[in-house]
Amino acid sequence: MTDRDHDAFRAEVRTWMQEHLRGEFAPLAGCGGLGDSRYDPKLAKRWEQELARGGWVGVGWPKEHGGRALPLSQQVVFHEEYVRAGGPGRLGHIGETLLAPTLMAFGTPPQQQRFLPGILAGTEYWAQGYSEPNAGSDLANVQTRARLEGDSWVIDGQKTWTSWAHESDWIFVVARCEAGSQRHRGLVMLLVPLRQPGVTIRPIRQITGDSEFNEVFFAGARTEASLHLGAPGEGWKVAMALLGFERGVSTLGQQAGFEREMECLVEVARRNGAARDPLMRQRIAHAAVALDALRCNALRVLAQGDEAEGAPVTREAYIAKYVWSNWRRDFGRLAADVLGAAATLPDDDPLAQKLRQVWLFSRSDTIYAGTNEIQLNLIAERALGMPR
Amino acid sequence: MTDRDHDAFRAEVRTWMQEHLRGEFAPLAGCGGLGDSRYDPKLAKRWEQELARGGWVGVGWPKEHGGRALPLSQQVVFHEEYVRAGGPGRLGHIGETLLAPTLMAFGTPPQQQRFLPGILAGTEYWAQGYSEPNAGSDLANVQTRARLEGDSWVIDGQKTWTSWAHESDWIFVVARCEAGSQRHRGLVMLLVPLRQPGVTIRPIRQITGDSEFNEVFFAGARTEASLHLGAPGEGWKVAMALLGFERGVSTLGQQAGFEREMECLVEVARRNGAARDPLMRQRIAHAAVALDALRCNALRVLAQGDEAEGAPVTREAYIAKYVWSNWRRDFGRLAADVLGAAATLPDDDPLAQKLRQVWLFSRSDTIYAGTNEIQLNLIAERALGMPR
Amino acid sequence: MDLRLTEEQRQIADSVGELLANASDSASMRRAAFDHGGFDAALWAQLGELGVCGINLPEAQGGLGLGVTELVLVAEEFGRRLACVPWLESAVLAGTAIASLGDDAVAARWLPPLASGERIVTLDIGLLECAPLAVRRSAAGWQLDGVLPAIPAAMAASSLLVPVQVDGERLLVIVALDATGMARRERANLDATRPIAEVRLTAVRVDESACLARGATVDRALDRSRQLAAVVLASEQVGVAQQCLDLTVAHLAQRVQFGKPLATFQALKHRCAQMMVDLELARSAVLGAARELDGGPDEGRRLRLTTMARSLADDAARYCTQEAIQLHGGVGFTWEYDPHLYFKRAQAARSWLGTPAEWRERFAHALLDEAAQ
Amino acid sequence: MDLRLTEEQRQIADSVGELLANASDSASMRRAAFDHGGFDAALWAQLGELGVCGINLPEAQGGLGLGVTELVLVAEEFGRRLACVPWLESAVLAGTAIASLGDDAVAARWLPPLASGERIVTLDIGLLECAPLAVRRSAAGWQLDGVLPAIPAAMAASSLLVPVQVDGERLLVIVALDATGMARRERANLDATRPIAEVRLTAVRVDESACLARGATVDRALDRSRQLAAVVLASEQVGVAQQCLDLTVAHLAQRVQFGKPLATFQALKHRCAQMMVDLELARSAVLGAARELDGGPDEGRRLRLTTMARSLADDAARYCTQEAIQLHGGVGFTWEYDPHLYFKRAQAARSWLGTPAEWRERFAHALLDEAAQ
Repeated sequence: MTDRDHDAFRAEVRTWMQEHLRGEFAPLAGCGGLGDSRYDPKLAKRWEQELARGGWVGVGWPKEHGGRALPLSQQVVFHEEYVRAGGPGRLGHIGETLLAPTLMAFGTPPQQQRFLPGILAGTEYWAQGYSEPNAGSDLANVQTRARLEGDSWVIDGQKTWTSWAHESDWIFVVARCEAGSQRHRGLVMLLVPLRQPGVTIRPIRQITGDSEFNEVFFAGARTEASLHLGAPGEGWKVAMALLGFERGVSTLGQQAGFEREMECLVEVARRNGAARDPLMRQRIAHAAVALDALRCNALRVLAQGDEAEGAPVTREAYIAKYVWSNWRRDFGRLAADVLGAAATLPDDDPLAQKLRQVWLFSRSDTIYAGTNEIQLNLIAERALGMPR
Repeated sequence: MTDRDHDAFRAEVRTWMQEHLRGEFAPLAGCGGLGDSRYDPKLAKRWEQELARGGWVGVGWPKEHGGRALPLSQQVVFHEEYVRAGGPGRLGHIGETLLAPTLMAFGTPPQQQRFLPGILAGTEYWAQGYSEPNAGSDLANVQTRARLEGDSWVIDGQKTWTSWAHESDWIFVVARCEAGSQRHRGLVMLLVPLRQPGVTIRPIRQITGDSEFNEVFFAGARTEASLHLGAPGEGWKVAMALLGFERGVSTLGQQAGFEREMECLVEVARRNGAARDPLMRQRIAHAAVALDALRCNALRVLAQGDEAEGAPVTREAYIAKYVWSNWRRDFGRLAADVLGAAATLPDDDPLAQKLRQVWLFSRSDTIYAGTNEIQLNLIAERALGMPR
Repeated sequence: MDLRLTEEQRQIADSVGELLANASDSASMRRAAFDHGGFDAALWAQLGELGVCGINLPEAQGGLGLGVTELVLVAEEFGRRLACVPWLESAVLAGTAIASLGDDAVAARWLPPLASGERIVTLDIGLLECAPLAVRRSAAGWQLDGVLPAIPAAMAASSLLVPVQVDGERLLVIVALDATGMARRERANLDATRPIAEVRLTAVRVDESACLARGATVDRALDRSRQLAAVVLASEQVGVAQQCLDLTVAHLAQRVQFGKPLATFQALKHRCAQMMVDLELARSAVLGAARELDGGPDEGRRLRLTTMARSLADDAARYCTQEAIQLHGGVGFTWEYDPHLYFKRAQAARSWLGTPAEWRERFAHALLDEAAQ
Repeated sequence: MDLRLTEEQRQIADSVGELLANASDSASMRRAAFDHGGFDAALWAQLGELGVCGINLPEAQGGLGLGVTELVLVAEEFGRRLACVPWLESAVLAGTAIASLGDDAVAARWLPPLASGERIVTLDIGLLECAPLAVRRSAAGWQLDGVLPAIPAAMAASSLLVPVQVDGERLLVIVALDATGMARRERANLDATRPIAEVRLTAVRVDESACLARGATVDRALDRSRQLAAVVLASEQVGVAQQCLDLTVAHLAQRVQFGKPLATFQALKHRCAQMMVDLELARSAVLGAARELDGGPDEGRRLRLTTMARSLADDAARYCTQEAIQLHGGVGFTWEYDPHLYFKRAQAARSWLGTPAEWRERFAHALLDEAAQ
C-alpha cells in the first residue's frame, strides 16, 4: 500500500464525510461522545446506520463477516479522517471493536450469524459488564453469579462503570458459573439482553455532573442457555482476549479528537491572552509536541500490528494507555489554567465549555480501563520482567 | 526567652565569629564541609579547638557535662549566626551531636568522663559505623561481628559510607555479638579506636571525583571490653536512639548554608543573564520560597522540641529529611540549568564552582542517612499509620 | 522566630474545627452548596457568635483583636470542610480593607456589624476582566453604571465595596446590594462551595457618606487586604490538601483488592506519603508566614512571605486533590464521593488574589532585577 | 506515516550496537574518556570502515546516502554506550553543514575524507558566549584573531568550520586546527565522554580556497545542520535513558534488602515503569520525527518535529538519569558505577544545539503568535 493509494482513500473518506455529516446530522459534528453533554444518543444511532450504509462499519472485519478487510494502515486513515471531519464519538464502538472480534474468535457460527449483522448495520448496541464494586483493578474478583436453569442462564449480581448501558440492547457479562470457584477459574462470558425485567440500570453521576457510566443490577436476569461465548468455565480466557482487542486502531481516531481539543485550547489561549504568558507558552508547546509523540507511539504500535498477528505485546504497546491518559489529564489541567477563573465559571463560549469538560472528564481517563497503577504494574512485570 | 534576649545573643555570636574567623582561619570561611573540595580538615580541627576555647562546642549540653545548657531557641540562633558569618562545616559534628547525647543517655560515668572532654575540646574526632555493603536501607542486616576475647572485643567486618573516617580518632560500630542472632537482636554498640592495625580505611570515590566517604574494614580490630555503649545484645536500641539525635538543631545551620548557596545562584543568574529568562525566574523564585518553607518547617520541629522531651515524633519532623534533601537535589539541577553549558565546563569563577559542587554532591543527599524510599516508608507507616 | 502556638490559639482552632466537623460535614456542606446557593446561614450565625467573623479586627469594633496566626488556623478548618460561608470575603477581605483605611469613624460605623456577622460585606477581587464602572457626579454624590461580572458571595452579602475612578481620583465606596438599580444574578459555578454572582449597576446613586476613602489610601488598603487574604487562602488550601489525604488514607485502608487492603501496597503508600510531605511543608510555610506577618514586616518581606505561602499551598492542594481522585479509583470521579469538590475548589482558588505564578514573578522581580534593589 | 523499519535499517542499528557493546563497554569507554582525552581512535577507525561516518552523506562523496532514520537508530547506540568518538560533531554536524551548501566542488573536496572517517571536522556550536573572531582582509584571503572558548572534539579533529563576518558578509571558512597561529587547549570537562577545547587563533591566515560559502547559504546550511543534529542528539538521549533503565533494573534484581530483591518492591517497580514510559514515548517521538524528516517537510513542520524529539528525549534523559542514581542507592553516586556518567552527559546535552525550552519557545511563536501565521 503506497502513500499514493492512501491519499486517494483519504480523499474518499473526506468526501463521504462532507456529504453525509450535514443536515439532520449537523448537530453531531465535533461531539466527543462519552463526557460530551451535547451528544444526542438517539441521533448518534441514526448516524451509525448512515455510516453502515456507507460501508464504514467493520472496515477492518474480514469479508466473510461482511467487513471490508482493509489493511491496518487504511483503517488508520479512516479513523483519522473521520475525526478530522468532525465525526462524533462512536456509539457502536463496543460492539464493533470489542465484541465483534471476540465473537469471530470464540463465537459459534449461529452466534456470529445472529449478532454480527446487527452490529454491522448499526441496529444493535452493546455494553460491557466487567467491573464490579469489589472488582475494580482486581478484575478477577468476580461475584456476579450465573446458573443454568432449564434452557436459560439465570444471572444475579452487579456490574459497574458500564458506559451507555441505557442506550444499549445487549451486554456481555463475566459471571461465576461454578459455585465456590476462585478468581480466574469457573467463569463464563454471557451475552445478555438488557431490556428485561431482571435488569436494572442506574446511572452513576460523575465529576462532570453528568452520568456517562452506569451500574447494572442483575436480579434473576435471563439469557438463552446457548449464549455463552467460549466454554463455561473458560470465561476468563475470553474476557482477556476481548480486552486485548481494545488496544486497537481506533486510538488514532481518539488521537485526532485530542488534536481538536488542542486546537481549541490554542484558540482560547490566543483570545484570552494566556498565549502571551511565557510559562503558558512552554506548557502549551510541550503539550502540543507530546500529543504528536502519542501519535508517533500509536503508529509504532500499528507498524508492529501490520506485520505479525499474535506477536508478543511490544514496549510501545504497553505504554499506550498510560501515556495517552496521563497526557490528557495534564492537558485538562493546562486547559483549566488557560481558562483561569473561567475554568469554574461557565459562560456561553463553546470552546471554553469543551475545555471545561475535558478538564473534568479527563480525571477518569487515568482510572478506567486499567488505572495508572495497574498499567505501571503491567509495565514493570511484563515489559521489564520485574518479579511480582 | 524574649526576642530582645535573642538579639543580644545573636550579636555576641556575630562578634565572636568576626573576631575569630580570620587570620589563619580565613581560608575556611564559607567552606561547606562534606563535598567541598576547598575544605582543609587539618585547619578545620584547629578551628574546632578555637570554637571550643570560645565556649561554642556543646552549647546545648547540660552543665554537668561541661556544656552551656542553652535553650533550644538560643542554640538555633547560634547555628544560624555561625553559618551566616561564614562558619565552615563542623568536623566535630558527629561527636558533638550524635555520639555525645548517646553517651549521656547510655554511657557509664567512666565512659562519659573519658570521651566527653575530648569532644568538648575539639581534640578527639568520631566517625560512625552503621551502613554495610549489604545493609544500606536495611540497617538491621548487620554482618560485622564482635566477640569478647579476654579483656577485648575483637571485631571483623566492614562498614561503609563513613564520612571523615581518615580524619577521625574513634568510630562507633554496630556489630553482631551473639552468633546466629537475627536482625535487631544480638547487636552491640562498640566504641573502637580507628588508628590500629586491624582497621583499614579505603576512600570511596564519588560522583564529584572527590572522596567524601570511606569504607572501613575491620580484621581482628580490638577495643577494650568495657567500651560497649548500653548492654551487649541491646545495640539496636542504642543505635536507634543515636539516629534520633540526628534530627536536631543543627539543621538550622544547614539551612543557613543552603541560603548561602541560594545567594550564590542568584548572583550567577544575574551575571550570566539567566535571571532574565521568565522560566528561570519562576524556578528561582520557587526554590527561594521553598527554602524559606524548609526553615519554617525546621522551626516547627524545634518549637515542639522545646516543649516536650520524649514526645512522639511530629509530622513536621517526619518530613524534615525528605524535604531538605529533595529541595537540595532540585536546587542542584536548577543550578546546573542556570550555569548552562558552564555546568560541565569548570572555569575560574568560585561561585560557579560552588554551584557545580552542589549540583553533583546533592545527588547523595536523597540517598544517605535514609534514602527517599525509606523516608516515604516511614512517613506512610509511622506518620500516616498505614499497614506494612 | 518561635512557631509554638499558644493555648488560646489552639483553642480557637479546635473550637472552629469542632463546630465545622459537625455543622459542615459532607452532607451539610453539600446541602448548603447545592440546595442553598452555597450559603449556610445557620452556620454563619454560629460563627458570628463565636467571634470568628472579626478575628483580626480591633476589639474596639467588636473584633477579637487577634493576629494572622489565628486567621490561618481557622482558615485551615474552613478549607478542610469547604464550609459554605463568606468568611474569606467578608471577615478577611472586606474587614481588613476597611480596618486598613485607618479612619476611626469609618471603622466605627462599618466594622461592628461585620465583625459580629450581622452584615456581610463583599468586594470585587477582579476574577474576570471587565470594563471599569462608569461614574458620574450627581448632586448628593455619584451615579454608577456598569457590570461586575464575578463578585464572590454577592447573593449572601448585603454590601459591596467598590473602588471607582472619578476625575482622576480613586474612591472606595460601599453600596447596598439591594439598593435601587442593583441587580444580582447567581452564576453557574463548578465550585459550588464558593458562590459567585454577576452584579449589574444601573444608575445606582451613592451618597458622599458612602465614600469610605479617597486617593492612595484606597489601593493601599485593598492591597493590604488582598495580600493578607492570599495567605489566609493558602491556609484554606492546606486544609483542602489535608482532607484529601485523610479521605484517601481512610479509603485505602478499607478497600480490598487482590486479597489485601490497598493501604498495604507500597506504591500507594509512597503517594500518600508524598501528599503528606507536600501538605506539611505547606502548613509550615503558612504558619511561618503568619507568625512573621504578625510582627509587621516591611513590604519586601511581606511579598516574599505571601509568595511562599501561596506557592507551597498551591503545590500541595494541586497534588493532593489530584491524587485523592486517582487513589480512590473508580469512585474517585463520582459525584457521590467528595474528592471532586476539593479538586474543583483547589482549581478555583488558583485564580483568586493573584495566581501563584504571578506572585512568584513579582517576588522574582524583587529578588533578581537590579532596578528593584 | 509508516513507522516500520526496513531490514537494512535494523541491520545497521544492530551492527553498530554490537560493535559498541564490545568496543565501548563501560571499561573501554572509561579508558577512552579518562586516559585518552575522550577519544577512542581505534573505535573511530572501525566506525569509519563500517561507513558510519557518512550515513546521510551522498554516495557520490563516499557516504551511504541513507536518511535520518538510520542516523537516529545509530545515534541511540552511541548514547547508550557514551562512545568516545566525535560522530555527532564530524559525521552529523560538519558533514550535514557541508553537504547542505549545495556546492558540488566543495562537497567533492571535503566530504570523502570526512565520510570515511579519515578526517575529523568540527565546528563552533556556540556553547559559551564569546566575542566574534576579528577578521582582516589579507593578500591571499583573510587573517583571523580571537578565542573560541568551547569547541567540541577540537583535540581529535583536524579541521574547524567557522562562520565569520567580513564587511557585512557571512563567510564559512575551514581552518586546519594545526595551522600556524592555532592553539588548542583541552578544557576540564565533567562530561568526559564529550571533550571540549578552547581554540585560540592568532593571526591565522585563511586562503580564498578555504572559504566554502558566502552569504545566506552559510546560515541556511548551518541551521539545517544544527536542526538535524538536534534530532540526532535527542536519539542519543534516548540511548542514555535506555541504558540507565537497564542498569537500574539489573541492579534492583540482584540487590537484596529486607530479605528480598529490591525488584519486588512495588514503589521501585513503578519508578522503573515510569522510566520506561518516558523513554519509549521519547523513542517514538524520535523515530516519528526522523521518518517524517526523511520526507523533506517544510520549515514549520521541521521546527515542530525537532521540538518534539528534543523535548521528549530531554524529559526522558533527565528523569531516567536521576532515577538511575537514586535507585542504585549508595553506590549510585560513586565514581565506580556508571549512572553518574550518564547523568553528566544528559545535563551537558541540554545546552547543545538549543535547549529544549528554547525550541519550545520558537515553536510556541509559530503556534500561538498572530504575526507568525
